[in-house]
Amino acid sequence: MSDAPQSTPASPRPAPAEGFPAAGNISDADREELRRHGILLTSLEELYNWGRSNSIWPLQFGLACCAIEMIAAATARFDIARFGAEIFRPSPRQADLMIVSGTVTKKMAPLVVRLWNQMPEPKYCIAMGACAISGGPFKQGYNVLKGIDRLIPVDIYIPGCPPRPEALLNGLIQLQKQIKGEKLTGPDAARHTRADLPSEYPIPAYGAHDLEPAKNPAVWTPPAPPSA
Amino acid sequence: METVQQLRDRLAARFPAARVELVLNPGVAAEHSLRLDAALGRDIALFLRDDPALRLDYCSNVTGVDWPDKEITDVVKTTVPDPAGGPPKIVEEKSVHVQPGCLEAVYHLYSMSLKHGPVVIRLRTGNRADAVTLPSLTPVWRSCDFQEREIFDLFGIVFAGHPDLRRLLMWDEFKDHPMRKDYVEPDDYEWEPTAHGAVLERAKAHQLAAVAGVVDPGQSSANPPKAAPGSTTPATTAPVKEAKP
Amino acid sequence: MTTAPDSFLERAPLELRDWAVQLLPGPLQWLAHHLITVVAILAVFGLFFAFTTIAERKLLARLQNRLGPNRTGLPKFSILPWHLKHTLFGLSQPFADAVKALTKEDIVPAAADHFLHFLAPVIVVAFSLMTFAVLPFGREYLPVDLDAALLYFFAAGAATELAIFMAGWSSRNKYSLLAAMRALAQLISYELPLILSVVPVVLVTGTLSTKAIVLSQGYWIFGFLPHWFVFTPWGFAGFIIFLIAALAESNRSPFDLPEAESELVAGHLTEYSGFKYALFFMAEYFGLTALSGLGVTLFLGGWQAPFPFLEFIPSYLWFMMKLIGMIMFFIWVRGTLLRLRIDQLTRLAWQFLVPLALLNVGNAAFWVLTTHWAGPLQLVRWGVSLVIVILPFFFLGRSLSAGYAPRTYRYAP
Amino acid sequence: MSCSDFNDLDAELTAFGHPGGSSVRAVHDQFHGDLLEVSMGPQHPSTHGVFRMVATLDGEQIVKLKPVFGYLHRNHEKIAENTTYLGSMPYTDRLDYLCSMSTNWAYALAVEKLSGQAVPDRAQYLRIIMAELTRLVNHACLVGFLFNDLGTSFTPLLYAFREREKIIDLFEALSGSRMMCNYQRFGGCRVDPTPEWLAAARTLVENFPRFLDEYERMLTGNEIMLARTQGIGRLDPAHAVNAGLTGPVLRASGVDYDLRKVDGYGFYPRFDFRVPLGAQGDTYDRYMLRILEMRESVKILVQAFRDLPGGPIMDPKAKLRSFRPKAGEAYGRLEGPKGELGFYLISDGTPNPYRYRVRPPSLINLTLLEEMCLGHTIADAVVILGSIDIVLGEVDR
Repeated sequence: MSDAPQSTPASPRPAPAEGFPAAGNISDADREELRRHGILLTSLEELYNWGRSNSIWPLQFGLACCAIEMIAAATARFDIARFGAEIFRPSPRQADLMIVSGTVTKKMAPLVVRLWNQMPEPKYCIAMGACAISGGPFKQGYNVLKGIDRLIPVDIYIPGCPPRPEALLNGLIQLQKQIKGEKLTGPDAARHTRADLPSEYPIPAYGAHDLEPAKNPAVWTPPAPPSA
Repeated sequence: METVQQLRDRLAARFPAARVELVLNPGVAAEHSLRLDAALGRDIALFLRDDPALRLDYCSNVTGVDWPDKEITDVVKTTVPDPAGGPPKIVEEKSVHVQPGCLEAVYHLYSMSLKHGPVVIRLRTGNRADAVTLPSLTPVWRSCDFQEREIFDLFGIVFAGHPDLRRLLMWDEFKDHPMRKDYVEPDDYEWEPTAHGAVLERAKAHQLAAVAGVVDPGQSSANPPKAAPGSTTPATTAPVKEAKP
Repeated sequence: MTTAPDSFLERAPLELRDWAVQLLPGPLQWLAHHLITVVAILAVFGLFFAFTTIAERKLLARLQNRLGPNRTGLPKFSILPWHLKHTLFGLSQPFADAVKALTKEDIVPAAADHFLHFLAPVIVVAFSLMTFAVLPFGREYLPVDLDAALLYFFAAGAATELAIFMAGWSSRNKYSLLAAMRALAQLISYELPLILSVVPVVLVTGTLSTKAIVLSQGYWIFGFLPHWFVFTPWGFAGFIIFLIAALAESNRSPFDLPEAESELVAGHLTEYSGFKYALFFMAEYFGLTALSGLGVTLFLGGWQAPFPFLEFIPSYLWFMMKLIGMIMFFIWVRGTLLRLRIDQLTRLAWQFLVPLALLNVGNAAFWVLTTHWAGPLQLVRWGVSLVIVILPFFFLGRSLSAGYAPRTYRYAP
Repeated sequence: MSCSDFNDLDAELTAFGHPGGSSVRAVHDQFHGDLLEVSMGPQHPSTHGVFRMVATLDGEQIVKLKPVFGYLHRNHEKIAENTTYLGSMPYTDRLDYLCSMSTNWAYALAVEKLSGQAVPDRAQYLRIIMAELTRLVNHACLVGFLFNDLGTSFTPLLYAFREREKIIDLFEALSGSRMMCNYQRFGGCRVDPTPEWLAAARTLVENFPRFLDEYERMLTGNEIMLARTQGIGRLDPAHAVNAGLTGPVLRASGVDYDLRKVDGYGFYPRFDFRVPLGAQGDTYDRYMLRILEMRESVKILVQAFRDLPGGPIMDPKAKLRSFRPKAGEAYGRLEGPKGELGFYLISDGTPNPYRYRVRPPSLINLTLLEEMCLGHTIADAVVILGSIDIVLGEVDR
């Protein structure tokens, strides 16, 4: 899981500028040091991120095999509830996280995008399993979307076929870390705070032979070949 | 239970107008089948279901098979006597003829009341292009309902008399019949970190294009570029954004 | 009636309020007095709501062999130096949820009736909070001492169901609409047994004032047995009917039909997001707390201690403990029972609860008429009263579950 | 009941549609109001995946219900026709992702029938052990999901998943994967279990009846459960047979048709077990049949552990590489947890099957969904769907 192609926030945190750093940019060690001297630091941003990262309610939305492992992650042995994320909301209006758990077929893809559009900001997406990442073993299928990230932005990728529930928990923890590191202002502000970025994505239509469009160029462009 | 051969004879006697062929299965399983005349297919199926000795009340499996046009090379050997009086020459004449393709629907029948089976029956279309109509056996066995719809969807056999013949698996606007052998699937293998050899092969054309600089490889999925998509909001469920935190 | 031990703990909150009030100039004092009361109720029950949610999640988890939320610590800027190592058993989870819900985007469907869609969560919270006004939380802790307190309570409580109907109707969502219809059917069916179950208490005490009802439960039989109404035949039956009807009124499992997750997605809440959803969530718990509080007041002796020697514990703590016990019961029910269907739900109300509650009113009347019986007659009184309750319960229950029984199965030869 | 009881009904079944029967009721008349069409799914908490039902409601009552499929159509058959016989084995895992061992076996059975491959004794026993363990997993989880549809807050499901985790652990220890076991081969099995594994499995099986007792004590006698399931979604045997329903759904209607007895595939004729039959064909019967079948499965497992012979687990003549069966065709089927799971294969002598077809029990068991739901409320529809037991990977393939 750790070597998953996790997309980290857009860029690493900028180094503290000259002078005293802003509250959000202080490391834990610095904070401990300051506390020892009687200085308590706080920021609204941290409270905001703390609340959001500890209260991630996923959309109750299973696609295929991985959905069973997603359920298993909610059961006694793994218990996703420990992270405050056991409230699987059936309505997208109340969900914060969409776990795309399984193969996205072309027939299903417009509906997945529609559900994503129906979710309120800030919202996050986990692509769980090989199929959601790239089509996985079913890549050669004529009705299989080759990765949900062609249509909506994905924050965390969890490889595996299907990933173990522990992997999903790790993905959730990674997502919590990502949320905790998000900025509200500045050039590397979080996606949902930027008015210039879309929160709704075009829903592909059922075409005569394929989806139209088959991919969303605003979200996904094919990277260069690995060893071109 | 009687053998397929006996059954064929009985059917031939019962339905003199129908052509019932015995299709031998050369494999180990030796599940021989009967190819029924499409025109009388439903009558024969009813007979099979209601005949007290057979009682094939359960149609388990219905599937389509695509047999595309096949080029067959006939080799005709003729012995030409040597005019010089030598040994006669053997001349091979090769001629290629196209065996016209067809679509087939295969039904596996069992009897739940007498607990025997299977009896395999097949129906064959005239060709693969326009004469693709077969009688639906759904009125005889309700279990054919979804399976015949699936065959219609994936193979393009039109079942006359089916009560609700729509596509089952693909969407309604879809034009092709993907399970046919000559189906060309859409080319959407742009970037493939995969071990599938065939997939890598198909992705190569796109990768060459990428190297040529058609796309900018510097963008990742988590950071969508600023270009906002056009007016593509859904018409009916478009939410009104009231506040953005 | 017992003499109230005027202990310091008992009086402390009042003294604090009075001290704060007398700091202000005279004309403002009555206003400050009431404002402080309101703010105190909001703060106490707001916190109570927060911890009820975490209690529910943890208790449900324990019922299912799980641990429940336990990782959410405090945010980094916490002043407690050991915040990094300790997670406080996840007790800060509701606050994280609150931060999240407050900052979540609010979506109103384009086709919705915007005004009603906005009004519904406001109404549901407002009315469920209003019901707190007449609950005696302790000996001296009754926000408003109304003569018709019970009438006021049910009038305010019924409005919350109306808000659910508004939410379902205004969302322009088919699931919400179905939920709204269910909510109305449920409201009409269960308001009646709920009120009828309370009538015996009114009959016996002769008052609608919650304060007086609590006081009338405040003496001990033989010096140690509490005289709570739940320990009388009519009281016990009334309490059970009240519990069932309260479950239905607060849309809790097994009567959570408007929000039937497996059928109607999220029911009337389907189109609500962000803070409005949180308001509904809050109102559900407020309604549950208020109904539990009423149950405690009417049947469980209110703020009275169960035994004389336990009276040193302040009355408001007793009230809270009983309240928590009731809420635990509701959570337990949610973790174990399955949901009724709408026709079974209404049938249970009309064919079982309403007749039983009506008979129970007669039972209470008998009890009042025979107050003067003593000695062996007292035993007769108890016997007759028990028969009036148990026989109809038995026969009505039989007719309700007629035709349903476990079956035996045969095997293939 | 023997099957003769409904044979005389056959004549009625000639016309398509709803031949008169107790399960179909006319529900709509002019006294009722406007109809409401609700599309349930593909994202709905109780459609068990991406299934979709378009229901037309009169109030809460269902007057029409059309299932819509294909949201998980992953082209299993097309992919299998483009790969080798063995290459399809991992894909069969993902057909019915709750019961990969059974699906593996069904495919291996069909290929063995196609190629005439023999299977050694030990492998036959191991296959039965795996298939019955899978049945336990499937039925226990199904009951949990069914109760979820009935409105419990996940509690029975989590108890079922507790047992599932134990069995899944065994599968993982044996095959290396929790869910996608890829265990069966043509002519045997892939891995031989160690004695420790067998001992652990035996302990689990011996303790399983205790779990079942606990489960039944929680669920079976519950009055709300009885009221919600008895008389709901009745299915009479004649309809069920004609619609090709199989598995517990069929047997709940009283039809004695269990492929383990009828076909006697594998070594099942050597085992002593009974086939429970329902009488009413309602949701309660379908639920109880699962419980009773689990008890019979435990009996089979105990016998299998007792009689497990030694020896090889693969036929020495079995070929895994360059496996080319003779031209021909075969239809192999077995009694999966959900019903008759069949594979129809046509070989043309090449390494790839010419035609590869899965006979999915989940899809065909849905044939009568509308008839079962008509006249009931929307709350019953989700329960009926839950009692049929579908897995979308198999419905849409």
